[in-house]
Amino acid sequence: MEETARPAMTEGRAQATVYRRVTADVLATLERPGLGWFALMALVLTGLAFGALSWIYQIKNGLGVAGYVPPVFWAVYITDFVFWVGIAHSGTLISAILFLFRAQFRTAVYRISETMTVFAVMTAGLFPLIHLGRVWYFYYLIPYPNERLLWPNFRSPLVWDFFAISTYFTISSLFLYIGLIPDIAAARDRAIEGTWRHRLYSMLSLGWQGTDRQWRHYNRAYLFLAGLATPLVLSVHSVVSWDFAMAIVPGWHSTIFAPYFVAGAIFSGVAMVITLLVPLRKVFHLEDYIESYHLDRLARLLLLTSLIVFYAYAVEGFIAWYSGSEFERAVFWDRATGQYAWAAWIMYSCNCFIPMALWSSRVRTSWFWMFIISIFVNIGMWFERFVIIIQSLAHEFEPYMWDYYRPTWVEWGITVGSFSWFFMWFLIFIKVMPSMAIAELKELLPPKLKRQKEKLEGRA
Amino acid sequence: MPMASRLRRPILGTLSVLAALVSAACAEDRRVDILVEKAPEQPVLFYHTIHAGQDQIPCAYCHFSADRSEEAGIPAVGTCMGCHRFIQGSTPEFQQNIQVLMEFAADSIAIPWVRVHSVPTFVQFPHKPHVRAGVDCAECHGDVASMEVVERVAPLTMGWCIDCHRQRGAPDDCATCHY
Amino acid sequence: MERRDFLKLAGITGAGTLTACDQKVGPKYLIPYLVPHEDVTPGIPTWYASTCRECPAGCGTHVKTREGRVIKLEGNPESPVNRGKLCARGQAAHQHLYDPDRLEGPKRLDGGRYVDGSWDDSVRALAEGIAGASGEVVLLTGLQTGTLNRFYDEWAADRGVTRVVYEPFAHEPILEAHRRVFGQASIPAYDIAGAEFVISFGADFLETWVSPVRYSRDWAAMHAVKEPGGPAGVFVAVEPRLSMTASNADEWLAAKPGTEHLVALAMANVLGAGGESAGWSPERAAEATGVPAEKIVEMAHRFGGHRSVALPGGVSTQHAQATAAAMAVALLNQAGGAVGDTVRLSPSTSGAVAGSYRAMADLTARMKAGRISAILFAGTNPAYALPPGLGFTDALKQVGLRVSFDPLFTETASWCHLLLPDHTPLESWGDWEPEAGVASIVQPAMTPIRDTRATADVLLAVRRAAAGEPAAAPATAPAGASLEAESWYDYLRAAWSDRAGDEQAWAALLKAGVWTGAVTAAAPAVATPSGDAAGAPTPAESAPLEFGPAEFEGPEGNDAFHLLLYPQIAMYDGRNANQPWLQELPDPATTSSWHTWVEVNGKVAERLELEDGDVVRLESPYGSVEAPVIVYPGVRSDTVAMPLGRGHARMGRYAKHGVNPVTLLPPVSEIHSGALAYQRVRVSMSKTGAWVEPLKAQGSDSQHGRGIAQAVPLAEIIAANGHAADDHGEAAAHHGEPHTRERAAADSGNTSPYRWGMAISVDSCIGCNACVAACSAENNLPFVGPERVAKSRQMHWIRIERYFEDRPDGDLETRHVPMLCQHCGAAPCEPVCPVYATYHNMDGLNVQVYNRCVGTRYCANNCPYKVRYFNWFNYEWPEPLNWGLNPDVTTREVGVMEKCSYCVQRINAAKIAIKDEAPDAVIPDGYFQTACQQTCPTDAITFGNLKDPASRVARLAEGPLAYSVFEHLNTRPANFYLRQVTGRMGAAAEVARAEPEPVAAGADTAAGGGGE
Amino acid sequence: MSAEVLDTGVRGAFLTVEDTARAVNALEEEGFTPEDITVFSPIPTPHLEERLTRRTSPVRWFTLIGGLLGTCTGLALTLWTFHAWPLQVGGKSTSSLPVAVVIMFELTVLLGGLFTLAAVLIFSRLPTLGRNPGYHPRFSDDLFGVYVHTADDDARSRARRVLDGVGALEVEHATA
Repeated sequence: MEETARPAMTEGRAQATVYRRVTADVLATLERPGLGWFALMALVLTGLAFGALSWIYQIKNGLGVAGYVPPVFWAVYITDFVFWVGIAHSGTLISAILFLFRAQFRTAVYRISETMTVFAVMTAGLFPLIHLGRVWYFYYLIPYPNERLLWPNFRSPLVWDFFAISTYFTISSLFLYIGLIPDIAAARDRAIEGTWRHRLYSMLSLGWQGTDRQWRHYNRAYLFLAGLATPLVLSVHSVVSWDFAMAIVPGWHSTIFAPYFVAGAIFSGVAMVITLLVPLRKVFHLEDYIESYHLDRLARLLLLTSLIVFYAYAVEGFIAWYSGSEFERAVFWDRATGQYAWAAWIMYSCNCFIPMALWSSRVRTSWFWMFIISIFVNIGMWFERFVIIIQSLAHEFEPYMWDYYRPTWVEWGITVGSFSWFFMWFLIFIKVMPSMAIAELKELLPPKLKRQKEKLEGRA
Repeated sequence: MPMASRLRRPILGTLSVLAALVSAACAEDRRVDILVEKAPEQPVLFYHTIHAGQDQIPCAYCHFSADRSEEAGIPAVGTCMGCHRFIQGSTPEFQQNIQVLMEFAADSIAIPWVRVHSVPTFVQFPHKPHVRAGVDCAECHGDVASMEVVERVAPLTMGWCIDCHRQRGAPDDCATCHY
Repeated sequence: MERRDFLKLAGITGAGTLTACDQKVGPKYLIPYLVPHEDVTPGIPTWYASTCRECPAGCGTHVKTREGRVIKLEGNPESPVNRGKLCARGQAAHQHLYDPDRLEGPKRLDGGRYVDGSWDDSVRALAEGIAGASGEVVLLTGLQTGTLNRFYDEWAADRGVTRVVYEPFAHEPILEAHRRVFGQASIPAYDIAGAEFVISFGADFLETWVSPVRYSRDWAAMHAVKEPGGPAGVFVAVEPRLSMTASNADEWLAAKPGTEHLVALAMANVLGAGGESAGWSPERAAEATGVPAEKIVEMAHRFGGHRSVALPGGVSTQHAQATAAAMAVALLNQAGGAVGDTVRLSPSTSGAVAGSYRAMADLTARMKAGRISAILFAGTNPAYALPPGLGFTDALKQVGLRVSFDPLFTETASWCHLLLPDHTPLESWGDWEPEAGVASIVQPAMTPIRDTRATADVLLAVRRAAAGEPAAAPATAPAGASLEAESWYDYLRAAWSDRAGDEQAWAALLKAGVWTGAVTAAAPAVATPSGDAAGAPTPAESAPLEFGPAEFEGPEGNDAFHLLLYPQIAMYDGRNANQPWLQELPDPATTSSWHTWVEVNGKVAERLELEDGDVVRLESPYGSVEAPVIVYPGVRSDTVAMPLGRGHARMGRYAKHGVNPVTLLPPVSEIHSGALAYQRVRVSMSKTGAWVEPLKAQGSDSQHGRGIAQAVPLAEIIAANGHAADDHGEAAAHHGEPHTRERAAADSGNTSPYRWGMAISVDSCIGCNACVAACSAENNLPFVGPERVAKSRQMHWIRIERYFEDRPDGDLETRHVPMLCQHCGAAPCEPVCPVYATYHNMDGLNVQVYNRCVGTRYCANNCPYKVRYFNWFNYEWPEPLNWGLNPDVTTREVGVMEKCSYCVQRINAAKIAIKDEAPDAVIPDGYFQTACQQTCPTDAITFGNLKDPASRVARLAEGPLAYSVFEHLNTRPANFYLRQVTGRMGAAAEVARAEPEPVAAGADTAAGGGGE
Repeated sequence: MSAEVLDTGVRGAFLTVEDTARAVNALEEEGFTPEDITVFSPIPTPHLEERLTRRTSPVRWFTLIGGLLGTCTGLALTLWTFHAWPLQVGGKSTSSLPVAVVIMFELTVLLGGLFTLAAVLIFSRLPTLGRNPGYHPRFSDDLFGVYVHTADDDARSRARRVLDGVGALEVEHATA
């Protein structure tokens, strides 16, 4: 017994060392924020204040302070909404779908993407309210027994949206939270008793101790939530796409929209993950955890979805031509050559042409170029929604009503505010919660740590 | 258990905000009750108990247009004076009230009666079809004849209207009242 | 934590709701009448018959009041002028009454500031001013007919005051021409309805010319395809710009500015008129006018071959050749045999007593010379209307006492010492004689809302004060209309004693609103087509009249353009400029509103690199203006056009928009008639570099072949009807909508006897926008102002889409499509609403429930017709404009969608009313009308029950002309459109050959030869 | 559970899962039942957990029931509201089934997820207010723990011996 125990002890000590390092490295991100963080926070809060004031101004005066020009009855707010819902998608894709597929590279990046998901849904969820003409009656959309004996209209894609978004928010928050519990417990155990952090972690960890019983139910629940979240991810953006596809507006009324939007959502979501990951890795010195191997995998996902989106654009154009519908044709011709051609070509360039650079493995593993490309994709995907929504509406059935829409400062203010809102939560999160999954990183050590462990064992 | 109390606070907070929200929604349903006093003080102490109760004056004598118009009609001061030129009141209190009426009439000032029954401006409520359908005044206005001070007894909410409409086979089409 | 934030937000907005709905529960107090009013039952409208005074046409009106406030005007069906119809200006007339910028009461200038005065003091001041005047005293009025006209004359004579009349569009050249040709200075009665061929030389008779509502109705009768599928009248317009009137023409001949009449002369020549026309062969005229000679010949033959009428007026009688132009047209009418038939010379119409620009020039000269010591302005605004070069306002400074009776603080009023505001017409007593033998009563529909006084009463009081009598009236009023009358009402009443003597007759008259009698004046003089016949010629009048192209002065060359100024349908001469509904009314031609624009031809715009909204500077030798461009294909490339009536310096908050292009004009009159020549200068046009958001409602001028405004050649209809002669009904059904009735049944509830629907004739719609104004008044449509119109946020539930079709022959074909909610059976807007704020009811209406709407605007996105309008703001109704709101229609708050309701308040009122007859009575066809249908001068809109096979709308919907817009979307609209009928020119010729009409024998053969 | 809160026993700390598993084996050989043994781990250790409980976690039934409940709620809610006040929109049937599918799906996922959460909390005894005496903060960091809860002194010393025997880094008595 003594003999067999010895190598195990050596191996064990190496493992414990690496485990301690994982805990320490991840929890190091929670250290007192530096000047940069405060500067960013100040910036973000300023943006948020601007957004909030813009919204208050809008509520006070009416939606007319935005740039709406009939027939463009939906504009930047819905663009922002779809953009943020799209961003929200890759998080659950990475955390749930890749979990089910046991894709190992997910471990290091899934917490960040999941966080992004939740905050992006929180941001997206604001826009249906912001864009309402009478936001103070938003509760008319909620099915609750009321004195008027009235119910919402379940035929409306907006009610589907209401259900889809609130379900998605609930489930993805649950998923994030459940994943966080063991890590919060780890943070709790490292926190100094009596501090607010300790109190917070004690509360949020729910008294987690990592017992066999807890882990057993936990693992099951995690699996089922992943199982539930997977069709949900695909459905949510399908439902969002039906906001458009169920309408008869040429340029919206298209069967391809659901898969096309899902692909687009993952495309934009992955891009946003990269956008967030690159600076985070740098700032928190997480090079040992997030390697170019991770980047390469994300880049491949990006390339794949870019190709799907590219294909969808092509098919849309083809069907418009092939259908023979003069209205469809007119919209797509106008899209490429009309008054919104500038936006359409930004979209084509950023979503179809620039990502073609990802065929090169050197680009795929370059942190700098991936960051740049991800920014372009973010811009491109925002413009995709802008073009789909605004250009299609501006060039609808009635030539009498054709018009040109320009956003106003209120819309820009609220858009800036939405980014600020998102980043505010993100900045708070990375300083309060472990932004990588501690337990899972220990379970599946990233390559560098595995090498370190092996080295330690060898020396012993 | 410190942790229990720590947990209880946010939960209670959330619940109370939720309750506030629900009550706000319900309040919206009952905005008449909130915004219009139920039994306001009137410029002249007018007793329906005496006019409609004791004297049995039919409602339509004063509310003259209920059977042919949207509005039930509020009697002109001249209508009051038709009788009160001769009726001075049997008690000092009545005499005093009638004196107030006389002053309005003498100064040619219309009496600013305070509204008791009010529907929102986005509701088109015509009296005529209701009267024609045989809806008794008291069904909506209560037994005014026995009210010292007129008071709103019906909730005047949409569900209340709809219930009656459905019972009587009256239309429940939105455009019946909302346009 | 995020949820809590969400809730916090909800809390804030919840609180917002409570404060916001404060105004939504209605008034807090119930104020009864002091004494029961005999006319008024609360909740039931009271109607008064009166007369519209928004232009000189004198249409009879029915004024609807509720609880003592005017809320709507409708045409008086008894009036022979308008037969129940009104134009947009008539529909907006109560915004004149409720103008928030009206003077509150009498004011006088004191040390450079206006101070409130009392009426007694004001009358005394006026009386003293007149009595103490050393020089001439002038009473300057606008065009006036009837009793008030007589009163002014009598009063002026009595007081030794000179009366001068000034009306900007007084048709002086037409009067002068008819004086010369026929010896009678009058505007003849043109029988457009009875004609088969109408040719207009510049007369915008569907817009502002003489009596547009009547002519629109007549035009529709003339132009309609006669049942069963027979001939249709033909209308040709000759003018340099495609006005709304010309846009309804079967052919528009864009003659060079100032040459339209040469076409008429050449036509007369072809018809063998001789005389002045002798020198004008079609070829010579073609060279001068740009209209091809063969066209002229064709038109001449057509004119001679049919019962025809030629109309002079508008832009063609406002240039240096104005009188010649009117004469040329008169000669054409004479040559074509129209005089005495379709052109009836009547002794006087309202235009006949108008003054002229020349009188104003004389007056100005007298003022400058200091000969005038007091001037009184009543119903005219020369300081705005006259070219500044005349120096009228400078001359005014020489006048010691200046008095304005205008209810508004107009430009002219701003020069006055005393402001003695009159009532607006809806508060006034009076009458109006639209034409000989017709008199229409003006009666007050509500008590004056301001401290105003009838001008006639003021003048009577002045007379009494001057006579040393007390300002109060004498105890016994003498009989008969005399200046001894106690009041203007008594004077009026006495003046009517011969026609409505006793009280009963008077009451009947007030109820009918209009009196018709025999034309008492002398019959017209014998027509002598060779010119000066009667009347004492003055030196100017006897001046030789030469026919030729009108002269224009000003720059020449490539960048110089003829300036064409025209009275715009909503603004007319500018008197309506402070009525926001009219300001916001889209111009029928350009769909612009709220500003003064410059219409530029597309080719010119391309050459000068101009686009909509580019601000250009127009310079004439007399002044310059800056205004934004609207590219308009309906203006010649050697011409730019601008509307008149906007750009007021005073008058009120809404009137200030735009510029007044009169500043570009020379202060000269057309020599023969004394009229101001509005078409007199060429201007240079240069870009300023500035750009403003174009205030143009229409996005694309072309319908891109989308079948919104469909057309069918007349020949096809005639052919189809030929076949249908044996079995008319079946064939008609075959050509039309086959399933109309099944559709109607499917699109409404089984238990409902109704499926409301409309038949809208693209062929009849002239684009006048009267329906838009009527809808605004009926349904409380807010006006949004220019900044919001620039963002296409106007709230008109019905709009006129004006599409240009490219015809193979290069002509511009215009189609007008009234577009409003289609009340679809399968409405795309309904299922997308998350809260059922819009749905389909039992009667087939697409209902919009404002108070349920949360404002997702999804419905508007999904509406292919784009007829849903969103309240981007809480729109303002500055006091007292809100007094005119219809209490039967909810005013919508910010954030809700609204749209045409098919006047559901009228449907519901009818449902309630019909039950008085029998508990299960069904509303019969024509029991009520929608507001747009009611006012449409050409009856282009028919509303009714599609489930009733006998209803007019059902028959039209099943007829051969019916179609639905965007039928392939399967929205199953309740609106059926009736196709535009094209090709009248060719078809009419064929019909003429087939069944010759009783016309001059010589012309008959010519028509056959001239046919296409 | 109060037993857990107030209990007392012996805790051993281990470096690896393998050591921990050996300790569990040895303890069972010594006669301790899985109910007496609690394993603490910084990472999920599926085979150890199964070894200690054999039964599959009942969480799945909650997920299923929640999901089905959601499906039914979705169907009932849509159809009932269509029926409660039938309003015709877009010329469609007043009780259209296809739209119910979306709501049914969303509610399936929503209630399924919420029931899963409830299940994991209930079965894991979370949130728990007390601390297991066998817990040590390093069990969330780098070490594994085995805790034998027994109030019996003899059993405690036997457990202590067994834990020492399989190479525990440290063995100590732990009390709440």
